[in-house]
Amino acid sequence: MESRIIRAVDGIDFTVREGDCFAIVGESGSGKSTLGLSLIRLCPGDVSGEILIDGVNLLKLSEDEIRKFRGSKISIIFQEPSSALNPVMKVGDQLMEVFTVHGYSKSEAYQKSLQLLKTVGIPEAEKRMQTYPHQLSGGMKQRVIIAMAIALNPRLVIADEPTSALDVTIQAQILNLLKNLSQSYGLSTILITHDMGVAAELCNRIGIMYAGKMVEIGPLNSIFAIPLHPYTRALMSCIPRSLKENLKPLPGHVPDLSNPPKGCRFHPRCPYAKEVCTLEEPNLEKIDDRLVSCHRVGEI
Amino acid sequence: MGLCYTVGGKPVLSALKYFFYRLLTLAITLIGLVTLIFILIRSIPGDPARVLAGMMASEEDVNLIREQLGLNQPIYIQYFIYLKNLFTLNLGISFRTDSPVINEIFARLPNTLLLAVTSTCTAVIFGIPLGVIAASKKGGKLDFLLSTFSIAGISLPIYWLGLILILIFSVELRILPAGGSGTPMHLILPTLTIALYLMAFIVKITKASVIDSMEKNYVITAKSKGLSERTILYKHVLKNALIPVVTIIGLQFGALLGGAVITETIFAWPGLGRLIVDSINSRDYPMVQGSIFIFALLYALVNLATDILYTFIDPRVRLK
Amino acid sequence: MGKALNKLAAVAAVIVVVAAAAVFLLPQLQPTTTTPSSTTTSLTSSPTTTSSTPPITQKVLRIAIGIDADTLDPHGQTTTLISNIMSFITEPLFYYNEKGELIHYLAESYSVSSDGLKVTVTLKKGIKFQDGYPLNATAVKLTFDRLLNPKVKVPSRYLLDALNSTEIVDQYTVRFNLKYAYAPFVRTLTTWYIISPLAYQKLGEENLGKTPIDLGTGPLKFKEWVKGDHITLVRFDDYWGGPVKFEEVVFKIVPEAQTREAMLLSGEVDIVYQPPPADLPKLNATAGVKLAINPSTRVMTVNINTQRGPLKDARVRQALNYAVDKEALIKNVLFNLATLADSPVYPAFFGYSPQKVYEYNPEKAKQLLAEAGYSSGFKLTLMVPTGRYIFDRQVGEALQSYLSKVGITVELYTPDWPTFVQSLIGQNYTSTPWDLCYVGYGMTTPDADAVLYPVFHSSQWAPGKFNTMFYKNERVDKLLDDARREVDESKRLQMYAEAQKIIWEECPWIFLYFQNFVLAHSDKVHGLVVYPYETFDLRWVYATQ
Amino acid sequence: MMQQYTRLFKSKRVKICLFIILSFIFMALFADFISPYNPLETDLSKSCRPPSFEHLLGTDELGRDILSRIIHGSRLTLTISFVATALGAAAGIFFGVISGYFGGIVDTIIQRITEILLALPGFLLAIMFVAIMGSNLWTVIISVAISMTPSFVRMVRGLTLQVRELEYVLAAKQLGVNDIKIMFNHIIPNVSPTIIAQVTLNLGTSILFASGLGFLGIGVPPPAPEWGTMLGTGRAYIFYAPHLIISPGLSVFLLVLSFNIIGDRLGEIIASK
Repeated sequence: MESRIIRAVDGIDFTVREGDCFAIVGESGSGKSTLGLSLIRLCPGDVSGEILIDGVNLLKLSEDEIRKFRGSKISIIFQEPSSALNPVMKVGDQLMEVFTVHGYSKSEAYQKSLQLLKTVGIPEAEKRMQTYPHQLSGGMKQRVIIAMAIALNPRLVIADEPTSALDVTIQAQILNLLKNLSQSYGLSTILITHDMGVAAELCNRIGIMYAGKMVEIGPLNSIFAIPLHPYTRALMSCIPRSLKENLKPLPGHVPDLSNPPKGCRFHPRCPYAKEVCTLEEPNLEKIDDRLVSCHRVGEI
Repeated sequence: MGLCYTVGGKPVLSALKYFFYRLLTLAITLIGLVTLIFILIRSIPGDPARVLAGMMASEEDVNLIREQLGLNQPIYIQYFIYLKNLFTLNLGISFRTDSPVINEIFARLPNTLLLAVTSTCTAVIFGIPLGVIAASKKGGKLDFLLSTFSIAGISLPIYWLGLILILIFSVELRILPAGGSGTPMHLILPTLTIALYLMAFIVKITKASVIDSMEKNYVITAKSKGLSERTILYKHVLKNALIPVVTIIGLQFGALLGGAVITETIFAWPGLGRLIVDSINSRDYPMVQGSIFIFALLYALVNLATDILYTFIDPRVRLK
Repeated sequence: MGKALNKLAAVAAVIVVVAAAAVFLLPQLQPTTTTPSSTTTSLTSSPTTTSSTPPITQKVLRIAIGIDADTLDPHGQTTTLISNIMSFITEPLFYYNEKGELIHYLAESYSVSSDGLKVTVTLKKGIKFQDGYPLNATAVKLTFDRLLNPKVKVPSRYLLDALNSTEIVDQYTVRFNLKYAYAPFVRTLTTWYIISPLAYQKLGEENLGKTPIDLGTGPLKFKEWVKGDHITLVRFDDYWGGPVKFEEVVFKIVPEAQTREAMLLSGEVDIVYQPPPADLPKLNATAGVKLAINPSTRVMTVNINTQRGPLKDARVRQALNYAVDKEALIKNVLFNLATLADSPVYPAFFGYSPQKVYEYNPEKAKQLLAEAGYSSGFKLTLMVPTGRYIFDRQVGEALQSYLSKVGITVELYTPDWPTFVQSLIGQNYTSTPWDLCYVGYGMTTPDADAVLYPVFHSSQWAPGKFNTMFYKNERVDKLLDDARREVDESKRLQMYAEAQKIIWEECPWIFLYFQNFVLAHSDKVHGLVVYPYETFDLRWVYATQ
Repeated sequence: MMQQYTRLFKSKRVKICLFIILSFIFMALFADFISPYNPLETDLSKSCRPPSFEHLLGTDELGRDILSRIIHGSRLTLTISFVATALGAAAGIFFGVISGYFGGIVDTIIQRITEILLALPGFLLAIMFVAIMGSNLWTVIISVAISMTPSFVRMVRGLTLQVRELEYVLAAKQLGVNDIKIMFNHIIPNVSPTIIAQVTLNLGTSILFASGLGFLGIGVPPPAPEWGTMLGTGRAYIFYAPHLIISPGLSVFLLVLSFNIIGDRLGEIIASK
């Protein structure tokens, strides 16, 4: 019935190295969650291009093959721990499913799940196995979801705003947990967040996304030291000095992706925009150790 | 209807308090209802004593009967006597049959319940799977067929359907009895008539509920774990999707009791609905009051049962 | 759905197999060709004359009826149907035959004193109640004492208004002492069933109406009554008229006429009470189904409030009679289930005198209306009950249409039965919510007095009584008064003839028809008798298998 | 908002249903011009005739033309359906909004009354109501309206409870805007999309209920050509002349089906918003 095409994510190209943590940062509506879902082929729309893990193109796999990939090679942690768990199924059962669906026996699954719960720092793990999600606090639920994501020691974990639905104090705990886990397991992680602070906490490389496009990709340190893209700069100015301070909103709105602005998608909100910005779309260009797409990158 | 939602494992209302609250509202509703019926039935013109005595009876006989029935007392006294008796669960003596109303009701009630249960079960057994199929094949030919069936089913006048089924199965094919009760064969047509409507309804809401649940985040979580669509449908979605379905089936079961008037008329089913209509038409006040009271009580019990069923399928709701 | 279809298929398969087995077995059964001897004319002998027993008969007779009993007290009946069922358990002193004529039943003979105040009845000897108690004067006195006891609910007690007391003359003779000379008294005795003192004592008032075990002398005994479902009677082997040819009869309660019919067609029942009238032509043509039709004494009329507006004028009332095509009504609306009335009195009743039927003549009706000064018409309300009489609402609509054709606008008022009764007999002539009212009078006493006195005598004006036309004619009043007291039957006949003539001319009714009474039964059922009182008799029935 | 509704008419099914409803409305409006016979004109000699060129749907038990009765009957059915639904919805919105908005004792009283009415089967209430008031068009309309009011009250109350807590409603309250204005300007417009879908479905249900009353013999009094009454009467002739129940039954079915399909689609559109 609907004939409008929305390009939520457009022309994105990046690499995550083994054991690395790559952050994708952007405002809500910038298409970063869609990107997360696309990576694991759970995005309801069409995805074209290549998603390579160890040289295997996920987009070329059959439904069955990708199903076997999910959970074991690539997994995802969602933003809302309370809705991401099935409310009418016991926590233990949901956790064990990850194992049983990938060929483990029930008893193995149980033992492994128990172990996992301990690993992610849930006390009284045996009791927790028998509880329902609503009986757990938000932080606990997120720990369970993290446990599911790392259960089979996957090659890549996508963490989609893993902390933004949680209380500030819990946020720190979960971030710590993720940090420890990725170090001890040597996980490759893609962290999706709107919060530069969170990205700084966990990651070594970072990609800034705006309106479905990557505008700047590079090592964390250098981007933090000198943000090149005007949007990155704007984001940087939003970082609160402590976790207790709230993020300051950026003036203006993310554009409607069904009808993106011509030229550089950021130009309506860009203080440096010139005529060329409204007409031509800039390409990602390599500048030192990073990629930036801005017509005026050298000028400002 | 108020449910006791738990937050972090602790009930919002204590179970005991909740129970008393339910009981109190039920009592208020029932007293209001019997009062309404008391007023309504007495507002209908027509003299029960005259009906009992027969059209050609003498005025003296009619007066005598009126006295025997206690209808010569002031209306408020009749009302208080009625309420007083009700508190001791005494529903009175039927004008028409001279036997206790409660006996008459219990002679008919099992029939009404039997029909309600068989048709609900049939409808649930076929309706829920079909609803799930329609949802999982959303947009397909089967879904179109099932949706068409379901909307046609709820738009069909049930009395018309009943007549047409009688015409086909009892008169033309002569394989099923058209009415009456007693054997399982007698159950088939009335069950079919009601079940068809109910099934159409259940298909519709099950489909909607399943589709709704399919869009929930936990489904994506399950997919990300590598579960197949089928497993997700049966292990994750169905149980969640059934929660609203159960409520609606509970409500429909209540509505079935109400609709009994029509189905019992068509199929000569000796149930409570028919009894009430006959009692209204002969101004058998105690019988009308008593049977509607029992009807309402049943309705409330079904609602309560639905709530209890909730606690089994939805762990978030617990009455401890 | 697939499962349901499978189930249906399985059911169908079973039925086919059973049917095949039945067809295979049938030739081995020898259906009887002998019919039982006639049942009508003779007085007392009829129950005993059927001797030829068919070789194979059904043990259980199944009859679908339309309403459940309120009580099984033989004296507490308000409906003809349940009263009819009670007549198989308990029996009256006198009864009637197929034509509606009086016959002796438990009574051997009777005599009336010359002042008409004493009626003496001699009982048949050797008759036993179902509990073994002998039929005697004690039983009769007990019955009538109970009937007069104001604490007992007796809906038809008005028929006993003349009775003062009952007295035992000897073991087999009772005398009824009357308050006033009342000539139709013996004929009213057809209504009252004699009960056994022994059974009465055992049951008490409390259980008499619920489990009337061994209560009467009839051919069938009470077995069980499941409310809303069925009433079962079993054979009384020592019945004085000889035992019936079946062991058990089940009266299944099936309120919908359609359903009853379908049950007959599917072979679930053998006899159905009042099948849907519209289907009679079809039923008649259906193989395996027979109809038993008899005119009944229920006279259907339109009551006219003779004290109101234009209806005060007899010419207007005559116009109403000319305006309605009664024959078309009978043929097309009632499916010939009625017989044109030429008197308010049923032809088999004592005192019947035929009149000239008002033919359908709308021109004449208009002319009469014009003569009365109502050529531009007027408005009336017609009250019609719904579901009480055969096609009552349809008749109402047809009447409405006929009257509109002579310029009378009719509004229909269709209340439910209690409201109808209240509106009919609970009002005085200024307050009736109707001007015309479609109603039927079913009379159980085969005497002109039973119709004429309560309905046309001016002392009987509503409220509370049955002259609901508020009709008053002094000559008619006098004739009816005198005829009641007259012992000489030929004089009574003359008086009734004159009264009927006056009533017919003055038209307090739109005279319509006598409603027919119909049973449909399987052609395997033989010997079913239908009386003109909307009743039937099972005494001679047998059914082949 | 309007865009949402124009989406409605893109569906082929909806177009067909709309056509059916409009043709019944057309029949109702111009019954006097298009019906081939007088629907009340009896001719006993022509009773129960099967369909023919003279009488396309046959004649009824009194020889009246069934097609003409169906055409004139659409007037009654649609009147009952629209007026009763309007009354029921108005009462439901009124009490529902009040109950949800004010809460407290008002809410409790309205809720108890609603419960009483819900516990009492609609047909039984209607039977008694008609027995008291006598049967005419208005008692039927009121019976139908009463039967649908309680569920409306419940639905509107639920919606109101949600809307009541919305920020701008709270803000309006803070600013001292009076309650009636808030209800009319903020609450009712907010709950109305859901109500519109419900009303459409109720148009169908009300037809089923009203014709059910007719079927039970307590509908619009004779000789009015109400479909349910025609069905109830025709039932007596089902074996002899089945055509008597076919066309009124089919008319009820088609009209109810059309309202239900449109109502469903509306519901879907509103939900997908």
